[in-house]
Amino acid sequence: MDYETLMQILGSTVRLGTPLLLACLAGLFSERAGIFDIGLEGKMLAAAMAAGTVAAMSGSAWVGLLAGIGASLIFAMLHGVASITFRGNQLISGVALNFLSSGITVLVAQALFGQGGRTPPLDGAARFNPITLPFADSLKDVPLIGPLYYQVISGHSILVYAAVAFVPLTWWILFRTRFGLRLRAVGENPAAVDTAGVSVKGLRFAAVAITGVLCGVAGAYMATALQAGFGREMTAGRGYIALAALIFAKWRPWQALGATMLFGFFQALALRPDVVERIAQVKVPVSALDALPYILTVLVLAGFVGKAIPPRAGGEPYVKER
Amino acid sequence: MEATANGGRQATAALSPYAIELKGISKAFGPVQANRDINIAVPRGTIHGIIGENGAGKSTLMSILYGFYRADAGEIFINGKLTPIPDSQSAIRAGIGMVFQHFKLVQNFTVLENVILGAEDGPMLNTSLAKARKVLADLSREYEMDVDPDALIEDLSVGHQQRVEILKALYRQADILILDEPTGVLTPDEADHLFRILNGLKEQGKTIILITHKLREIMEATDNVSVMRRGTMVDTVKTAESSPESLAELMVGRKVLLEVEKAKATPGAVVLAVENLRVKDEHGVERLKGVSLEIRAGEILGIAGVAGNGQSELLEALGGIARATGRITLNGVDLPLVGLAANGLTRREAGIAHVPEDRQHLGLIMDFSAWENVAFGYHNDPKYQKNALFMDNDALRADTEAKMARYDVRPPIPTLAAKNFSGGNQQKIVVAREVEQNPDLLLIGQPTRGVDIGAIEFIHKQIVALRDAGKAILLVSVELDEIMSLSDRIAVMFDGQIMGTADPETTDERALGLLMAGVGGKA
Amino acid sequence: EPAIIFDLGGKFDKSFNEAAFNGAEKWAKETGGTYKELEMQSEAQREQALRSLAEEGANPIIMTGFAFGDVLNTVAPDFPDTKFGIIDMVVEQPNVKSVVFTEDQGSYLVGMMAGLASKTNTVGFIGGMDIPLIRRFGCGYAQGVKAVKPDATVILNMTGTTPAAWNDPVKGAELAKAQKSQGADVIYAAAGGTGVGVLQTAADEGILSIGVDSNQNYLHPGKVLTSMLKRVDNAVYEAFKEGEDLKPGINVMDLKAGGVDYAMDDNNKDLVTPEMKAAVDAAAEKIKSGELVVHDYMSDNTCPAGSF
Amino acid sequence: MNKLPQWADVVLVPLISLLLAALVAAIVLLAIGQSPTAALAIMVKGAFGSANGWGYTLYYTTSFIFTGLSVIVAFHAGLFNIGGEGQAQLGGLGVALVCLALPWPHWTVALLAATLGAAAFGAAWAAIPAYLQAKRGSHIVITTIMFNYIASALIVYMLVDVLRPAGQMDPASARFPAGAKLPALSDMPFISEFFAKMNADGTPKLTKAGVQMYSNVPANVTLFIALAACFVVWLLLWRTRLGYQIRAFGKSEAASKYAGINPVKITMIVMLISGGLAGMMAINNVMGSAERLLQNSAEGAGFIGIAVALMGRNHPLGVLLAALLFGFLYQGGAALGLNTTIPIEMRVVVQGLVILFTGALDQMVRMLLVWLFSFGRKAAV
Ligand SMILES: Nc1ncnc2c1ncn2[C@@H]1O[C@H](COP(=O)(O)OP(=O)(O)OP(=O)(O)O)[C@@H](O)[C@H]1O
Ligand SMILES: Nc1ncnc2c1ncn2[C@@H]1O[C@H](COP(=O)(O)OP(=O)(O)OP(=O)(O)O)[C@@H](O)[C@H]1O
Ligand SMILES: [Mg+2]
Ligand SMILES: [Mg+2]
Repeated sequence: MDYETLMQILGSTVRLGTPLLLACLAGLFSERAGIFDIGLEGKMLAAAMAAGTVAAMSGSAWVGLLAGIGASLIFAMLHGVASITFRGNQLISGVALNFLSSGITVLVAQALFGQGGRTPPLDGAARFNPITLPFADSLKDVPLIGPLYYQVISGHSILVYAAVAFVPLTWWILFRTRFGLRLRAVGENPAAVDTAGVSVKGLRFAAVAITGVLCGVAGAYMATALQAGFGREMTAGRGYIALAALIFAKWRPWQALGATMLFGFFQALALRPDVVERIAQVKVPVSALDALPYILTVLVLAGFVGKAIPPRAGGEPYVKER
Repeated sequence: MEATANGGRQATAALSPYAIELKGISKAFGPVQANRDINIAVPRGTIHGIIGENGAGKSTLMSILYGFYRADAGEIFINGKLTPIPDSQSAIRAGIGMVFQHFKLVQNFTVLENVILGAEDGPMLNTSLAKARKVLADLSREYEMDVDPDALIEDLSVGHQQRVEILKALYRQADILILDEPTGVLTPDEADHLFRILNGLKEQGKTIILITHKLREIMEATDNVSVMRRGTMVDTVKTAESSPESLAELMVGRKVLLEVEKAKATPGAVVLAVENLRVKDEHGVERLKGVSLEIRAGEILGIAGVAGNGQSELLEALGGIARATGRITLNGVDLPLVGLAANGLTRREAGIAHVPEDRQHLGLIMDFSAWENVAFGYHNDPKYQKNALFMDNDALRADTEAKMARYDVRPPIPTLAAKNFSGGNQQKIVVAREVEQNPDLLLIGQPTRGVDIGAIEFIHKQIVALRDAGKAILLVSVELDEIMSLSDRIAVMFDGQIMGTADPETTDERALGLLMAGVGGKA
Repeated sequence: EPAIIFDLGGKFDKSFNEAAFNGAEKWAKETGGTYKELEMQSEAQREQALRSLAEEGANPIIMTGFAFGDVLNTVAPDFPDTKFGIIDMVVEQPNVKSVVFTEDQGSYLVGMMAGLASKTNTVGFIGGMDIPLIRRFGCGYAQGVKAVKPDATVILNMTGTTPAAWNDPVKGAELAKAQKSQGADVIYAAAGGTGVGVLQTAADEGILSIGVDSNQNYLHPGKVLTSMLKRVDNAVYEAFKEGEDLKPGINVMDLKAGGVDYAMDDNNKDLVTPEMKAAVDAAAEKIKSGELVVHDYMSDNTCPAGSF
Repeated sequence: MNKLPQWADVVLVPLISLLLAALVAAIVLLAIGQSPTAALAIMVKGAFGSANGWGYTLYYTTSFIFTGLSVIVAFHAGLFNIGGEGQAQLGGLGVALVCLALPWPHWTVALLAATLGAAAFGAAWAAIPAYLQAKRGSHIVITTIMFNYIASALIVYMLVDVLRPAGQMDPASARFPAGAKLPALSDMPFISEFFAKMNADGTPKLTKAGVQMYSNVPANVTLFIALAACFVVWLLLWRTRLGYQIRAFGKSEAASKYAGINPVKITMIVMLISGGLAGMMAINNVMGSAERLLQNSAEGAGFIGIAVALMGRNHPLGVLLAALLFGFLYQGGAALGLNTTIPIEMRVVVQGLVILFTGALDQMVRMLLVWLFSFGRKAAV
């Protein structure tokens, strides 16, 4: 693979890895607080629909972003009510909300626009357009660094840069703040938090809400930056890949960046079977590339690539009285 | 803020001689009335003991005081002032600290992080941590409780974990400290250290509530003692004016027969021989460090020891639950210790019955009906099979009815789910299942935990009868009285090893206590 | 009452299915009639959709896309009194009309235009699902490019191997970016809904694109060079008009019959110079007269002008 | 917390959950400007209003029985198998390989072989997550989700690169030989009368040759296999030693260890049965209806199995009823898509709501009932 192609693929990696990263960080907050969330997919989808719809109607990507966050928050709170307030099964709640989202997004978009569950194409200010960083154009032809800066680092929408900035922010919140300490504690031993005089439900709801916000950004990115509008099932399993990345990253923020970019790289490669074929010298079925992130995750789960120990109280509703 | 809170407390201090008064506290968990109209007053600056049988409602009462549970009815007065305690935050604010029976620590946090959790000084951690480090150093020095502030909880011994819990309470400037069965997990030495600490705290004017089952500790450490029975408060007396006998009587509601009536044992051939048995837990830590013992036919071997010194692992290894190395022979035949062949089923087939320590967790499927539980572990037994494919549920139900009648299980309804029987009756179901199997060797752990006196006598009789029928019995219990009165021979375990053996006729609790603490005996 | 079934891309794919939808709408508007419609959600539904419509008495039933071929073969005999029409596929049943287009010819024309408009001497093609039918588009296009610029590079990419390839704008966008980085400055998208992403990206990146099936020039005015028209709308319109008397048999819609063409309108008039137009029109005449024969990929599964 | 009487827990809780789901669905319909009652009427008519509708309703029911049973068998062992979809797809591959292998002499032989193939492939696909759960503690929910995706990639590969006949454009296998054609309900003696085509005047419709015509419905003999499977699963769980061990293991892993129940063995066996049942669904859709292997042949039935199992309270009889309910929802939903502007996705919404209310908010429903019951009690006092 020549350098230029590599840079091009890395550029794609960043674009495709961003929704995974946002969703992965979203999941990180929830799961660190002891609430398993396989509903990342549904939240992203709902956010994508809301963002696409509102951006189309208002003409502003920012308003769309807010709407996306709002929609995702509603789903997050439903998950919270089911799994925190009513101590329901978190996995089942997640599965249910994914279905609900998958159906209701199409219903709403169809009712509003009548375009087969799609929102109208967005352009101009209704989209988050690529930003060219300073000197990108002038440095473009500098060997090595030029293409890297121009193709991989510059030229993404603001949400991409925001997503990357969320990584250190997440780390800082988790490991350097009071909130982070309590959040991690509630995922490990809620009784310790409870007896320390802190509300378990409050913490968990806060975590779930953050998950909602981040999934909202992820979904809005899908509809208003990566693509120009919402289409049915447009998240296409990214929520599950993000979940896989979360496990791969062992619930840690920096590792989450690495894992999501790795999976983004696989997705970028899957777009370029020609390149893969040139490198591998054999015809690699595209489906093999598509399946790679999932296979990798299974290997991680199996402990072949290091053991992933989830937060100890994860998935269990906190019950004081039987 | 803390300063004013303290000031407030001091101001009211003059008004009431009582640090705590509970009036009319009631609490039900579903059908179980754990506390019923409880009244208690604890004078400031004293150590107040609370005793009662398992399930009497002690922990529940204290959890209510600490805001962990909410009472269904009743009032709490702190220093004479009506103080509603809807949550632990309120309790902490009222100056109450609690060390739970089951510690509430985050295992993969450091000591320091556990100490500040919920009592941070601001939204940023580093300031809180720096301050806590200093305060902790002072506290450790003052009370001789050295712990490494940067150690992870999961790397600490239970004794140290308990210190962290006490430090947590002190860090929150608790004036009232509740300890729920703090010595159950400690060696006598560690327990002595704890009592020195508690006395130091008392001298500083703090009030301490101590829940324990050990009458000796009550007599030695407390000023007053309250006795609970079946969810009610029976009485509160001055320790100096009471005796262990009178307390025991209050606890169970009638005179207690501490002796079991049994004839002298006539041991026969060796039934069980264990050589150099070793067991590692899932973290790779050796919990059983080379145990060797023998039990003969017609003999009860009692294993004494502080909980957590390898007794559970010994039972599990013998019962086929835990993997082990070494050698176990039953009636001269080697039993498999590892691999698929080592399991509860093959052990039962070999003639070992097992009443586990924790009946709800291991011995029963709580959602299964009684008759399904009677087949538990014996589901392959030919007498419960209709043919090669199907189980004979009718035979099983009939068998259950018979067992229930013989063991006076109440209510005698085979289709009732196990969870709907009281603790004592659950235990009777397990004992009936295992004893009626007429095994060569009976492993029995904590046979009377949470069981009322009547049932205790019945279960003890069954054990002795089995012995008299020429079977071997391995008894594990944390109740020294039970060990002393049932066993024909006593082995004491400490730190995964047998420290020594004793004859119940000639030994006393003091000698056993030394062995249990790892002092003397074989090293 | 006639009925139409749209394939997986959905009737608003701005391309193939939308062309069919427009044809149906045109018929409805002109005659004031009503029609039933269905959109496919999954492969496995095709048979139920066909049968349901036939059971309900719809006649004729038109379906867009080769993927219906197999089920139509089994369903058509069960409803001898119902007429069926299928686009892009030949189904030999007494009550089925098959409509196929000579996409190679139309693609040849837009390929010429791409060759003439390219400044980098490199042009791209992004197909949807990798099947002979789409290779036919790509091959015709490559021949057209080479006809005007024999030394030009034609990059041929496919989106995928399953019907999902018809509706994957993200992948379309990434492929377009990749082709641009390889130097392409005109990209022809023959990929249904995926093409929307291709055209969007081309517009974002400041290069030209070529639409397909419907006239897609309006999507990004001044940035879409032209569109290869495949008059699916006419085919549907005609079929609806014939109604229950739909004539069974094979109907080849070629350049001569107006089945394929390229699009000129206000949106692209500044992009296409009169010389370009003249050259393309001349070639079109030659094709119609048979003087110029465009190689059809599907005739022998090879392409003289490029490799996939 | 007060306890509910058993009958309320078994009957009332799912019913109320269902009602709540229906209520929310109605609100959704109102919100998008549609009439819930009209929609319901169309669904009922579409699913039960004609022989053809019944043909599809029962066809879906058959599939859902298999996937629902698959979920409950695993549930009883405390395992949440979300991999039914992938296992059903693999089952389809098994069916296709078997059916295409030989020119089968008679459908009964083909059915037997294909059933084995379907079960074996479905079981094999469940075996890997099962092994990883049992031996390495990998969470089965996540691994089975991953295996769903891997399955669909594998099927695409098989269809595109291996099974697709030369010259065919769509990714699908060749048609199965005639000998592998299962009789549809409309081909069976007695039952077929129900599916006879009628003229508008009520007389039977005849072909030109004067032969009576029948609707060709997808519901087929597999329905009877599904019914038998319900009974067999019931026997297995509540009458056999293995079932006893499965349920004990599911209730308490620690206790079953005490009883000598091998967790690895039970996990493996249960997941093999569960995967096998999910795989067997393929004889209904792939062999019985499509008669060739298509992409995404399971059409989400694997996921519906979760809803069916929750709705059916983990009991085979409940599964049967819930599968019929979902069969109605699915065929009714298709009718909605055909006759109204309500998108077919409505049925996914309902599916999500049913899972939400019966599976995750059951506690809420129970609390609601306890509250209602407390009124009755007070009134009685
Ligand atoms: N969280 C709970 N949910 C339901 N029932 C409970 C709960 N906690 C305690 N109980 C029940 O309440 C009763 C009193 O229990 P509690 O733990 O207060 O007893 P205790 O006196 O502390 O006993 P022990 O000496 O065994 O610690 C018991 O019957 C117990 O089963
Ligand atoms: N989870 C439960 N569900 C229903 N009934 C229960 C439950 N737990 C206990 N009970 C019932 O409540 C009553 C009291 O139970 P509890 O365990 O407190 O008995 P107990 O007084 O400690 O008796 P024992 O001395 O035999 O242990 C019993 O009759 C039992 O049947
Ligand atoms: Mg207690
Ligand atoms: Mg009890």
